[in-house]
Amino acid sequence: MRLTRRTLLSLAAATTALSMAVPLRAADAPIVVGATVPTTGPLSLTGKQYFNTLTMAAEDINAAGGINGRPLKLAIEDAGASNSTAVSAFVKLIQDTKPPFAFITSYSTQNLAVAPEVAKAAIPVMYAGGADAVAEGGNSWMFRIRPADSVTARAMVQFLKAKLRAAKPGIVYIQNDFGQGGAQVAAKQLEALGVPVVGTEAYGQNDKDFSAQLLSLRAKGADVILAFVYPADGALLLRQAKMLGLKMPILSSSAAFVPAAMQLLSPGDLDNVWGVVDAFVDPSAGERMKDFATRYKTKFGTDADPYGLAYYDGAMLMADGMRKVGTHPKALRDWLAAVKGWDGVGHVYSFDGKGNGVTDVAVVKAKPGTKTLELLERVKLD
Amino acid sequence: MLGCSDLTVAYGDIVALHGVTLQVRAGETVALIGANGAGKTTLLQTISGLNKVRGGHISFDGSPLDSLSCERRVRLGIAHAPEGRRIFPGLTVEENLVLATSPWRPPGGRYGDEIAQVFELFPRLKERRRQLGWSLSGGEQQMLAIGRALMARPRLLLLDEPSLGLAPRLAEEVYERVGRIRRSGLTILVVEQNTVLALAVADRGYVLETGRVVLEGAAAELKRDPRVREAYLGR
Amino acid sequence: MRSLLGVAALLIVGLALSLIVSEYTLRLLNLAVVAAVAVVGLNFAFGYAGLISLGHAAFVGLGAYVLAILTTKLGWSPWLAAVPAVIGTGLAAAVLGYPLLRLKGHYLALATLGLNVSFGIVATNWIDLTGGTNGIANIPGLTIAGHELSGERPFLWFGLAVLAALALIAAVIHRSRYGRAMMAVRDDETAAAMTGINVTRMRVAAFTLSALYAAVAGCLFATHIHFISPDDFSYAHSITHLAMLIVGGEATIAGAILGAVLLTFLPEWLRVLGDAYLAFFGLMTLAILIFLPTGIVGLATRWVRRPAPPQADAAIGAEEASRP
Amino acid sequence: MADFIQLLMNGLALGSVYALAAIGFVIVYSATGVVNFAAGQFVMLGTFAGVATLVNGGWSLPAGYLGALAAMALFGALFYAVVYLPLRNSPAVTMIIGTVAIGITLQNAALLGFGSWPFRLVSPFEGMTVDIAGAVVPVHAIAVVVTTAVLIGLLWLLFNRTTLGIAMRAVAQDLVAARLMGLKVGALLAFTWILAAVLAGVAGLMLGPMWFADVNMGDPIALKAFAATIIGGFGSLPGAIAGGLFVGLTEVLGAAYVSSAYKDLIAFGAMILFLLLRPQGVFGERIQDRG
Amino acid sequence: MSILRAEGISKRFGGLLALSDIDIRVEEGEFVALIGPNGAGKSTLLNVLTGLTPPTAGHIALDGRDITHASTHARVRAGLGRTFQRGRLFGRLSVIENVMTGVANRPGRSGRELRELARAQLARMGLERFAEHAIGSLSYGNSRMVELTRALACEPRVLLLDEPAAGLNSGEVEDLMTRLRAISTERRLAIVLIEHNMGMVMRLAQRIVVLNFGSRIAEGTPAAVQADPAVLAAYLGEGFSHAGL
Repeated sequence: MRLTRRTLLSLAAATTALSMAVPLRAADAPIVVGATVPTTGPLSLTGKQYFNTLTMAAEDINAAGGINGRPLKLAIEDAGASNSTAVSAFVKLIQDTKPPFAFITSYSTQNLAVAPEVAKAAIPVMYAGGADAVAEGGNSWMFRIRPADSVTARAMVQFLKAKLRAAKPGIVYIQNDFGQGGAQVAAKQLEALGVPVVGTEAYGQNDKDFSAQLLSLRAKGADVILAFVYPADGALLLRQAKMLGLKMPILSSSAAFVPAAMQLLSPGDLDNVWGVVDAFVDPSAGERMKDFATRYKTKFGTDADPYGLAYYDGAMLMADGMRKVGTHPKALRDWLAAVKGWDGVGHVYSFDGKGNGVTDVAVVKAKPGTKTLELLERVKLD
Repeated sequence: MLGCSDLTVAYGDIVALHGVTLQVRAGETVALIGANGAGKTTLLQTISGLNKVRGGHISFDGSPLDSLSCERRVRLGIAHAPEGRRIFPGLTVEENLVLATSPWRPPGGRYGDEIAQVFELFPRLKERRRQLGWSLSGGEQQMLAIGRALMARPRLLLLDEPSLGLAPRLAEEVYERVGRIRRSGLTILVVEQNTVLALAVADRGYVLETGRVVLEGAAAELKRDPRVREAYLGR
Repeated sequence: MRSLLGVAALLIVGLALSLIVSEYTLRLLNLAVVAAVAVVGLNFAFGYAGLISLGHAAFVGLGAYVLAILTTKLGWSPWLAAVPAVIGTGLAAAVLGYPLLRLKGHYLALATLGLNVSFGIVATNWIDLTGGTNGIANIPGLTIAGHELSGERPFLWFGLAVLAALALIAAVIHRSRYGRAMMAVRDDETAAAMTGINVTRMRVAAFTLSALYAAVAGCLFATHIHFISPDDFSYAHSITHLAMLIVGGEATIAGAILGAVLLTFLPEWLRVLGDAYLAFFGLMTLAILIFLPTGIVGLATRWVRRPAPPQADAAIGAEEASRP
Repeated sequence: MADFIQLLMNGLALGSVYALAAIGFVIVYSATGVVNFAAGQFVMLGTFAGVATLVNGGWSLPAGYLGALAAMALFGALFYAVVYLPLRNSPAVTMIIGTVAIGITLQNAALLGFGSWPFRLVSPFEGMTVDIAGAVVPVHAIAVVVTTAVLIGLLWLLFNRTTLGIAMRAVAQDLVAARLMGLKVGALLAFTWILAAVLAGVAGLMLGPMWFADVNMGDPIALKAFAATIIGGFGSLPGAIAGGLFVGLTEVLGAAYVSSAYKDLIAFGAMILFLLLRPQGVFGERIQDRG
Repeated sequence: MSILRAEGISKRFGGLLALSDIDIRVEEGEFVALIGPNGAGKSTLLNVLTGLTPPTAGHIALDGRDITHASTHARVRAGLGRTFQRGRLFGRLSVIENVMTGVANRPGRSGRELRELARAQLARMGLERFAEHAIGSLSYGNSRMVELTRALACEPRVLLLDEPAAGLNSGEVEDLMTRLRAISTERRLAIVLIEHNMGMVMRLAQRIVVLNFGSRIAEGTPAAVQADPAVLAAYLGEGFSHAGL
């Protein structure tokens, strides 16, 4: 047989087609999607939430007929509390299941550590770490399904200036990637808006007493306090602020309003406290949200939080993409990158050039004398 | 009362006692003398159960001691004032003494008579009853060690070098008290390097040299025996 | 000669593995190799000189941070940056060592623990230099003759070569007068001084050597993961390094390497147990300590050699028990 | 001024908890020579014993407290048998790694049993505050300081006025002599572990309402307790108290007047300096070559 | 000139005067024994001489050089050697490696030279066949001899021996004595011996110094010391009044 250029080309095409067909396998074989979730260590507090919502999403997707008839299966590995464990978990996932898509954790340092492996694996991933640095890394496979920390910080600043009319804001932040990043952005923004911060105070992740930070801000004359917090310490900080008799309004980041933190608080602790949250899980905000919130509560016994919601939406978005363009990683990536105005339960998702999908946050406040949150406004940034 | 037969004790490869046999009869005071390194302390420690026996047996009141723990032996009435006194440095004199009553005293039980007797024997301890162990002088520590052993209501008192490191006058004072204890009828086995002092209080004596009994006899005879001196200062 | 054979065995086993195992196992092997470099270093301080250091991870971190800062902020090549990273860490260890190493036992352990915690606080808060808790990302990888060591496999080859070279150097030092002097200091400080060994200097030397190895491990870590942050070098990692040494069999280079491999893989193997895996990991480590007090290497040599003569008598044993 | 008093009170409450954790650690160290790296997990377990009885069990406060402390006593005995006895003749470093390993197990067992959500223990003084010179102080914080003081008093009585306590000190000072006194050394050592576990239980129950219960709370407490112990003097009870208060106060006052970001450097820096310049701490005996 | 000279050495531990104003001179090649009852201060004196314990007062000179404030290892390098009461070998080193730590003091020797020198030292003591043995496998007597060899490997000019015969059987003691005599004459080595085995002391020592309660109570030839009433009193308690006993 004489090899012509044409036969060579057709052979090559056939090989490519074959190789592309291999991962598809039989029409009813499950599509395995990976997820690294912290199920042990301190990060598991939030990790447990999206562990739950991811399994819930998989069930919902399968109940709705799967991905074009093929069931979805989740492979979940523990990302632990360290960067190294997170990377190992991700590499193990890729190794064991060769998924066309994966979810990684909501912790920026873990996201940053995993980023090179994502590029190597060449599959799209969704993450919920907030640090802007993750997106700045220029990794085109990574999609953020939560507002970036700078978005939250800018929204906080906007609200602070416009609604709380702060003239002398003070900042208290947790000493981790989230708190440091948020505090920096907020301080810079406030400076630009002509209301420079009067004081910036830090506390350690394991600190239990915030009286020094709070009193110091009061002493410096802060008329509003911006708090960048994690769940348990956020709740503790709000309680101590009330205990210390701080009268000025406090504008806190999302974590203090997740159910795990809310259950620690009394209604009085939320007096004069505003929250800028990623998404407001509000059963009264429409049928889809109500359905999600009530089903979560029935299934897992606790209230859902914005982190869980983000991954639920992410899974739905991913499923949508798979239905439309199949499971080829590159195709999926390109589809995701082009998503504009996809209407999820928590947000309307549109990915920018850096993979940021969410640019809106919600400002909430508890109804006086209760712990029931209500939506004050949505802040959308460009 | 106490019998050791053919006792062999070793620390790893080093054999410290080579088949030592000795008896202590009820009511008598026996001195175990010999130069440093002869194995005297090892023998006492073995009797009170701190060392494991490699060969031979120890009996007390006719029953074997070999399998009993140190605590059990104390409860049987063997009290040991150890080498170096081993006063609890951070406990007061009184606490040191009271502690020794725990083998026989029920919780909350009285120990007033015992402590009064010890204070009568060693008035200095009474003066210092609130002082911490480490702050005592060497002589006082020795008295406390003996007093402490007496608090255990012993039937056999083991004394390890009560004169060690004491100035002659103090050493004599200590031995004067040992003499008094002896006259009260208590059975005593005293290990001593200072032969003169030991043989002055003892009824009988054994001379130990490199882990073996080389000489035994009545105290009065041993005092005159030139071989005792040789065991110390060489031939 | 034996150490040459050992290193050859290490290379052969490593190379063989690198060709047959999966990417994930390759990554774990790389982590194990990096840990092994650190633990072979810790063996100088603890295994030879008996210094309980709970601050080893701080030196790993110091090396990693110097390299990361020089490469990302000043654009140095990682090869060039590794030089000040390693030398600087060694100097830091020597300077800290002189006052610290007067301490012994638990006191030294807690002082070095404090050092490690302090390192973390500084690395977390000196944001301008260290990037704070966000760490430093995009650390460039190593290139050899134009080839970047980007995959796990090439990195493993390189890591194995470094480990082999360092293990060989460690073996040479072990057998030199300095190795003997370090071990003499640990066995009996007074007797060591009485054979003319400068005890303080030997301690500082052992500590510094261990820090040099730690810094190399840090440089490998940074160029392998391309990202570092303070929690990669927390005191928990120092404890892990020590655990690797004990589990492997202290005072032997083979033990250091085996321990590093075992404790890197053990939690990963236990992942099959689901959520309970870390609870089991703790129990298994405890079990190893109780049932293999001399570590894996100790178990191996116990099969070969006759059992050690029983130590000490009851009285001495009891005395030691009273002041362990 | 009011702010200063406020900070002082908060620092004292924080310091009291550190002091209690440090005392449990010191008691174990001086009696057994073990540096218990699981000490923080002991406190965590104490809090969760309270969570089990009060929150999950719904017991009344007194019954819940008693139940939790009884569970801790049992745990202390178990720890003695399973960890201390098998490792008691091992080198210091093996003991360190062993207690760290068991600490990992305890933490993850608690995670399995209680989940990752923080819990809030109820305080007997829920919501009550008093005004001291303009400072608002929760009654619970005062109760913590008072309870710590009372416990320290009780410990002082135990160690100085009861034969049991004196025997425990004797065992810590000279094991051989203690055997020669006919003391039941094994039982006394077991009791030491039980006491340490119960004290950790008290610390855990007291800080539960202040800090929330969280399975990861152990290690940070242990670190501060170590610093407190060193600063106060290794093996000294008054030292543990002074050290605990020092660490608590510097944490709060340092954050207020020096730097909230670097405040922990003060405690750990002081710890290293004490080790170098005055290793016996404020109250401790001269350094003994332990380990 | 004396090779080792200590003058006015006092050592106070808290309230206890462990050594009071001790003078000791040792000449080159001389064999001196230091005896005294337990607790007399012999080991403390040895610790002061070797720099393990700083003296409260006094001066020490080795070969005319003041070493009062020198560190232990510097004294060893200057020519002071010592063995310990309880054998203190390095348990994790082999026999020859133990000896090599001693040989390694002299600078500028290669590893191979060290090994050869150590082997030669062992051969001289008849221990060559144990060279590669582990310390734990040695008999007690042999381990004491290895310790002596290690001390000699430091090439000392003065050797301090702390109870070298303790725990040895009579055959081993004889062997030790023979070797010590040979060492002292062959190497012109000054030896200070602390020993409770008086037979050995009397046969080996040219001069005996007797300590009691931290003071020097007698000094002289073996015969003179044996007859000294102060020595008899110290050892046997002779001269005690027996009042009340």
